[in-house]
Parts: sequence; structure tokens; C-alpha cells
Amino acid sequence: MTSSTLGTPPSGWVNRHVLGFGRHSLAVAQMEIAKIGREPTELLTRAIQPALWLIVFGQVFTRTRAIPTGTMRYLDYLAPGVLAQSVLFSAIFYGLAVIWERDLGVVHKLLVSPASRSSLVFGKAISAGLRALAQAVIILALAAVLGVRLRTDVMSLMGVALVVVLGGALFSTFSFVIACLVKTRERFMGVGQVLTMPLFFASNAIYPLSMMPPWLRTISALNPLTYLVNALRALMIEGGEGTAGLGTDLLVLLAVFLVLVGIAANLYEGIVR
Amino acid sequence: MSEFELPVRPAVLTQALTRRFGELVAVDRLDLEIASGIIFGLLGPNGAGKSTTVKMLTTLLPPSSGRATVAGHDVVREPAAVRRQIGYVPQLISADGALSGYENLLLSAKLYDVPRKEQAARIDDALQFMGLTDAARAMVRTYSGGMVRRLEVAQALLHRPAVLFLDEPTIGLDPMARHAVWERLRESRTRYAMTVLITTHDMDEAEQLCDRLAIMNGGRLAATGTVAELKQRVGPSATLDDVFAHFAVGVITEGGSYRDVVNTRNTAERLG
Amino acid sequence: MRQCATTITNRVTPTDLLLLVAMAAAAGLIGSVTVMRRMALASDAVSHVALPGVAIAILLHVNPVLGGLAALFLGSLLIWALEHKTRLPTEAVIGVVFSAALAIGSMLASGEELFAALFGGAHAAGRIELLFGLAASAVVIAYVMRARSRLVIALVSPELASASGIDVSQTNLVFLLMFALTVGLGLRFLGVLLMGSLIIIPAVTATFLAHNLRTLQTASVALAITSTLAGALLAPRLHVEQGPLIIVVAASLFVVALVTRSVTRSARSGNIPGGGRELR
Amino acid sequence: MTAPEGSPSPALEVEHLSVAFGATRVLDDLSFRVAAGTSLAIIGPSGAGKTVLFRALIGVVPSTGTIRFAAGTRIGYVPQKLDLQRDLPLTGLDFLNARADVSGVPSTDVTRVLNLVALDSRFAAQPLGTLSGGQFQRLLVAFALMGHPTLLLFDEPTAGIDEPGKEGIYALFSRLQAEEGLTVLIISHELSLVYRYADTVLCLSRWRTFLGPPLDILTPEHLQEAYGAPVRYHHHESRDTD
Repeated sequence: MTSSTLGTPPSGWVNRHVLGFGRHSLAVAQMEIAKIGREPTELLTRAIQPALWLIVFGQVFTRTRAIPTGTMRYLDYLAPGVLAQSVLFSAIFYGLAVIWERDLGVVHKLLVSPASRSSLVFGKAISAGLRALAQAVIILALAAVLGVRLRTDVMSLMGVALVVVLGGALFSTFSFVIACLVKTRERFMGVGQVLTMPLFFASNAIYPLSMMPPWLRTISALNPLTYLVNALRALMIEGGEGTAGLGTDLLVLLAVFLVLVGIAANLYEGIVR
Repeated sequence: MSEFELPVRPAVLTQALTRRFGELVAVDRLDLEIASGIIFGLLGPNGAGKSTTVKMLTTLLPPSSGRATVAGHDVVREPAAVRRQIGYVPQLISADGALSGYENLLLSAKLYDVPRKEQAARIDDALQFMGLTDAARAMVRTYSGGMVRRLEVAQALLHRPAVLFLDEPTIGLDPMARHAVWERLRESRTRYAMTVLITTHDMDEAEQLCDRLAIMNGGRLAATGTVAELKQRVGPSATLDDVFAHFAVGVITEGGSYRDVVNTRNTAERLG
Repeated sequence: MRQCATTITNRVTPTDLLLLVAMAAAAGLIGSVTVMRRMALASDAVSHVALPGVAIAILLHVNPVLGGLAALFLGSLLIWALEHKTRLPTEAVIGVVFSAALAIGSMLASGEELFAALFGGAHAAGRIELLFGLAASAVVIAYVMRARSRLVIALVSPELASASGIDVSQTNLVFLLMFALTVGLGLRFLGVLLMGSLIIIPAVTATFLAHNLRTLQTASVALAITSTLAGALLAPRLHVEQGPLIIVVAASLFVVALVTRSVTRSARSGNIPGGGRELR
Repeated sequence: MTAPEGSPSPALEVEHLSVAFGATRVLDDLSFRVAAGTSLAIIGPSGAGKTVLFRALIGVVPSTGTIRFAAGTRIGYVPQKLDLQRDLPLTGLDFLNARADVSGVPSTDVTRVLNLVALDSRFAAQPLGTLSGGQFQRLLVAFALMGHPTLLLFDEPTAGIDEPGKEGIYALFSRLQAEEGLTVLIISHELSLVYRYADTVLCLSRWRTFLGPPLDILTPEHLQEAYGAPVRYHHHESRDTD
């Protein structure tokens, strides 16, 4: 029995704070990922929803050409939107798990550990991002089957994966913040449900901004989902491009994500009081 | 191990520790000194302020006033240092049911920076000690109540804390499981030379497990001492029930919020 | 390419206002029960089911509200059956039901019709529509008042409700149907998405303010009516759409209540004792 | 209190009751009777089927065998688990009034039951979430007492309540039994309180079932057999702890 490690923090500032943050985030993420692998049916049932959109909505509108998407085929236009939608939907109810963990007592245990709050939030966000990625694989496969003109080079695929993870992390942290604010499952369901659909419809996921009434255009410019859709469109589709440029999209997503992590880390402690 | 001097300071020291919730004073100028190496029981009716005290000592809740040190570190000024020195088993279930026992332990080991080389050995050791080796790969949600509690204690011990906090550790367990948990606790105390603080409202638990007791009542300390001392103070043939009744007089006989009951029942149901 | 020109009427007629107030009262009342009943998800799914109905009605040149209502009733029956008769994971099923409904609905309607069905639009109500709206509001309000006791016991404990002689399954079905009727009421003004919000948001806000059933319902109704009136009256002045503005007002009230609560709590250095949270 | 065996008017007779969930038999050929106006405590380890027995009695769980209630029996039931949401904006009065409305009982009955359980109407007017453990239990008993039931089923009435609170709840049962002539069935883990307040004890376990007066049932041998471990409890009257 060595007592040498009793309560001694890892030595060195960098080791303690920077690497510690990484280690702790990773530990949390790893456990969350272990859980995803155990519920493959959930991944599949959640993939039904986007599949319906792609097949029903996409196919018909591609034929009728009722939505003006310029040179792009509508199905190609829609696929990134549907992918973004599935990222949003799989992440937005993440807060329920946070409330559930509080009701059980798991949160108490995490909060008394030496891991920083931000590393806990970050780890959970990354795992939510990877959960979204698992779903993205299913949707991309489906899109390929439906004949969407996907880019298949490694760089693009990696870019898509990165953006999907970032998007999942962003919306799950958003959900985390809401959970810390409303604190009960019932209110969370109410608020979460009320947010999801408007976020989806007030974005350029299924129709271009030019088609929207002006007030809706304003809202969609403030909607992070729009930037997620833009980035995916640029990375995923042959000849696809966003409206604001890939760099801007990524910067906006990253900035919003980091701000949300900061807010969530600050609110996290309050959930057990 | 010469650089490692044995602490003569108390494991837990509070001075006028106070916590208010609005008008309500949950913990009222608490002065508590817990010597190193003992099992200390915080006894009292629901609403006496036991859990609030533990939450302050474990840095989950900032005190309204007063101060507290745990293993020599101030809970307000050095929360990070305190967190490294303590283990905590909350009243609610803190093991993750969707993970296996092994994974739960691994998560704790990583969050507490147990050196990577030692992780596997310590986890195996903990599993064996708690009698969970066979169940290590099973999902925790399939565990019995007693197994869950033993796993949680094992998690809290992995980083060899100086002070272990347990909030109502055997609530909702049937008698057999309780005895097993008590036995493990007594053994781990000797094995790791640590201080244990438990809260309970159960006389049996206080009597069988604790070296010293503090009876809390309405947020204040009503009495402290060994079980024998406390009995003697009340009367020649007093039982611990009598001691409790004597020092908890005038308590609102129905303390404990609705939430406590729901929590306890949920805990009991999940463990049970 | 068709630019979606949204018509913004200059004035709100008194009949519209009357109808809006009745609708808001019904929404607030049904919402107050919904947020207590953990049925937010199921109920919201119901509201999305309206979309294909609206779309089909537009295609067939029937009054879209009628189509929406028909779809709503079918949808609530479907969800009720799924919840009570099958062992499928309800959330997954509901997710599929409503996304299918949205996909099919969005597909059938097009352009501005789609936006109108989703987000509503200001328009002058005809006499029949007015009568129908007022009658339906009255039905919903009367129902909540009468069934309140049953709903309250069933939400505290279905088991106790059964032991008290309440048919929980039937209570749930009638409640969902009434919810559907309420959504149908708001289809014209707020559309599918926003009507769901008008039912849920004021009620959630009310839970921050109320400590008993009567105040909860009063606050919920008052908040719903305030948001609706403010939205309807301000929209022409601010030159924005009426439906979204109503929801923006409701959401602002929600944020104000949330912030006020957090501020008062931290000012008192902690929670209200026994505010339902674990304290000790 | 009359002796349960051979009492002329049983409030409840259970014969050969069995409950199975799929292949698992939770209750197997259980028979007992409860005399009117007496109290029966049901004890046993977790998973022995105590709660299932209650659910079978109120008919929420399908069972085989006979369950016979005395004519005119009205059941008041207090379940073990009430997974209420936090911050529910409902008061005790809202809850009781709802019951009065549903059961067609005059609302004056609310005052009566509140007096019976000695719950101050000030507390009844508070949201459910602000009631203390004991107060909430009293409220649930009050709910069960609406409309004059004759048989009270109580599942773990004192889980999570401290010692003085437990005494209060059990004292309340004794009083109700005396004043209202109620028959009470209680599931409990509190052996010392069972010892003091129950007329008859039914000990369920996976291996054997015992039925009889507390003195005969609550012996170390029986308990060890039922729980599979030594069990101790405090006798309050006789000072010997063990």
C-alpha cells in the first residue's frame, strides 16, 4: 500500500490544469461513450426521423422543384439540413440526463471530485458530440444510398465529422444550461420541446433564407443551427457552399460553444443546492 | 515515508459554522472537532442540519458564515485541496447504473488522478475487498442495494481519502445488507487509517458503528461523546433511544421536508 | 421563384381580439394542466400532427382549420393508443409520429402556405370561424374546470387515482382531445409551431409564480392573454408578424420570471426553505 | 383489540393468493385473515412481495385465489412510492378537495379528516413540496380517510421519517383504530414499532411465511430465517436490546 499519492495533486501547473482538464474531460467522455455503444437501438430509432425527412420531403421536392435552391438539386440542399437537424435533436434533450443524474446523486459525486467543473461539462459535451457523430454515419450512409452528391475525400469527411461533433457539443451544452436553470424534468420537457421545432424551422435547414419572410430571416441569422447547416453544406456536398463562408461558420459555432461551456460550468454547482 | 508526518490536527474542525436558507437557519454556529482516525456519527432527526453540514464540509454548499477545515484545508478558501482529501458517498445513489462496477471505479480513479500505473491494481483490490469481483463487469443497475452501496464506498476509497463522508449510508437496505456495509466500513477505516464521518438517524447504526457521536438538533450541537458517555449522561440504564429522546427534546417532531421523504423513498426503492 | 410576401394587416378588428382572448384563455388553462402532467412531449407532438391536415385541406380547397382539427383528433387518438396499448418506447414513437407528420405536412403545403401553417398569420375571422372559435374555447375552459379534480389526482399518482375510482386511461384520452381542440383553435393565428408554444410557455412561467392550483391557473391564463393581446396590438405598430410577436412576448415574460426568481433566491443566499428542493 | 384468530367478523380474508409476473412467482399460495378493527403488520426482506400483496388487494395487479372483503368495505390506500415532481404548485387542500369532488363527498369532509390526522389547516394550505415528512404522511392518510373507509392499506408509512416522527405516525394509527374502528394493514421495516403497535404480524419471505402475534413472530430465529441474517431491534418496554 503506497500512501504517497494520498491527496497530492499532480505536480506542475501545466500538468495540473491543462493536462488535468484533458484527462478529466476524457474520462467523463469515455464513460458516456461506453453507454452509447450499449444502446444501438436508440441510435436506430433516432435515425428514423431524419430518414423520413430525407426520403419523403427530399424526394418529392426534388421532383417538383418548388423550393428555389439555385444550381443545387434540392435533395443535395436538404441532406446537410437533415443532418444538422438530427444533430440538434439528439443533443437538445441532453439536459434531461443532467437532471436525471442530479435526481439520482451522480452529480454530487462528480462535483466533489477534484476535476474542474468546466472539464466535466466539456467531457459531457464531447461525448454528446460523438453520439451525434454515430448518428451522422447512419444518415450519411442513407444519403449516399439516395444518391446525394456527397464529397468523399478524406479531408471533407473529417471536416464533416468535426463539425458534427462541434454542433452536437454546442447544442448539448445549450441543453445543459437550460437544465441548470429550470432544474425540473417537467419544465425542461416544456421548454426544450418548445425550442426545438422553432430552431429547426427558423434556420436554412429545409429552405433557403431568400424564401423566408424578413422577420424569420433575422431570427435565422441569430440561430446557431443556420451556421451548422452552412458549414455542413460547404463540407459535405459537391459544389455546395454556405452563405457566409466556412471560416465564419466555424468561428461562430466554436465561440458559441465555448461561451456556453463557460456558462454551464458556472451554473453546474447550483444544481445540487 | 519520513516526509509524511502524521497529522496531529483534527480531521474536521468547524468554528461557528452556519448555513441559512432564507429565514431558516439549517446549521447554527456549529463547533465540531473530529479527531483523526475515528468513525464519527452525526446523529439527529430529519431537518437537524446533518446533510447541510456534510454538504458544507464536502464543498458542495458554501457556508453563510463561520469556517470549517477538513484535513487541514479551509473549505471556502481551498476547495480544490479539500476535494482531493475527501471521499463522499451521498445519500442518493451516486454510482452510475448504466456503467459496470469496474467502469464506475475507473471513472473515479481518473477523476481523482490516481496514477495510471496503479489504477488497475487499486480497482482489483477494491473490488475484492468489497466482495464485488464477480459482479465487476455487470451493469450497476443489476446490483442489489447492498452491492451498490459497497461499490460507492469502494469508489470513494480509491484515492485513499483522509476523511470519508457518508450521508445515511444504509438507508433503505435490509438488515443483512446493512451489516455487510458496516463491516466493510469498519475494516476500511483500519486498513486506510482514515477518518469516517457518517450521518444517520438510526440508533442501531450509531451504536454499532461509531466511536463517537454528535447529536444535532435544530441546526445546533446538542451533545457529543462516546456512546457510553452519552448514555451515562442521561441515566444509569439509558439506551441510545433514551439519549436521542433526551437531547432531541423540543424538536419539531416532524422534521424533514417532503423532499427528504421522496428522496429517501426513491433511494430505498432503487436500492431495494 | 416565388417571394413569400407576408401581408401585415394594419388593424386588428374587435372580433379578432375577442377570439384571440378566448383562445389564449383556453391555451393558458389547458397549459397549466399540461405542465403539471408530464405530458409536454406527448401534447406537443399532437400539435405537430395538425400540419398534414392543414396541407391536405389546402390541396382539397377545404377550410384548413377543419383539416387541421381532423388530423389533430386522429393524432391524439394515435398517441393515446401508443401510450396505453403498446410497450414501445413512447418518446421514440412520438418522435417518429410527429416528424412524419411534419415532413408530410411540409411536403404538401408549399411556400407561403407552409409558413402560414407553421407560424400563423394575421387575418380577419369570418362569422362562422368566430362562432366556432368561441364555442370551442368555451368547451375547453368548461372541461378543464370540471375535470380538474380528476386530473389533479391522476397527476399526483395514477395509482391513487385508480384507487379513488378514476378511469385514468379515459381521463388521459379526453385530456389529449381537449389539447388537440385548443391547438386547432390557434391554427389560424399562430400556426402549428407557435400555438404549442402559447400553450406551454405561459404555463411554465406560471409555475415559477404560483404555489397553489388556483394561482397557477389564474397566472397561466393571465400570462397567455397578456402575451396574446400585447402581440396582436403591437404587431401592426412594429410592422412585424403577429404570431411570432405573441410568442416573443410570452418568452420574454418567461425570461423575466426566471431571472427574477434566480435573483430573489441568491439575494436570500440560497433557496426558499422547502421550496421543493432537497435542503438538508 | 381482539385476537385475530377465529374472530367472528373478518374484515379481510385471503385464501390461496398467488401472483406471478411471467415465470416469477412473487406470492405463492398465501392465506390469512384480518379481524375487523385490528392491525396487521406485514414485514419481510426486500423483494418478498409485500407491496405486490397490497397491489393485488386493490386489484391493480392480476392474481389467482380468493380475496374476500367484509360487506360494505371501503378501502383507503397509501402507496409507498409517490414520485411527485418538485415545485408542484398544488397545496394539500387542493389535493383533498379534488378527492372530495371526485368521490362525491361533501367538502366538509376535508375538515373532518384534517382534524382526524391532526394536521393544522395552515399546513394543508401550503404547497405539497413544503410539507415536512410527517405532515405529508398525515396528508396522505387524510386523503385515504376521505369518505370514511373501513380498511386502510399502508405501504411503508415511515420510510425516511426520523424516530419521533415514526412514533407519531404509529400513535396516529392506534388512535384511528380506536376512534374510527378501522382495520389497518401496514407494510413496515420498523420492527420495534411493529412490536408495539400491531396486533398480528405477517412475515413474508422467499422461503417461508409466518403469521401470528408479534411476540411469537418477532423472535430472532424467525427473523434470521426470513431475512437470512441476524436482525436486532429495540424493544421499548423491556430494556433489553437483543
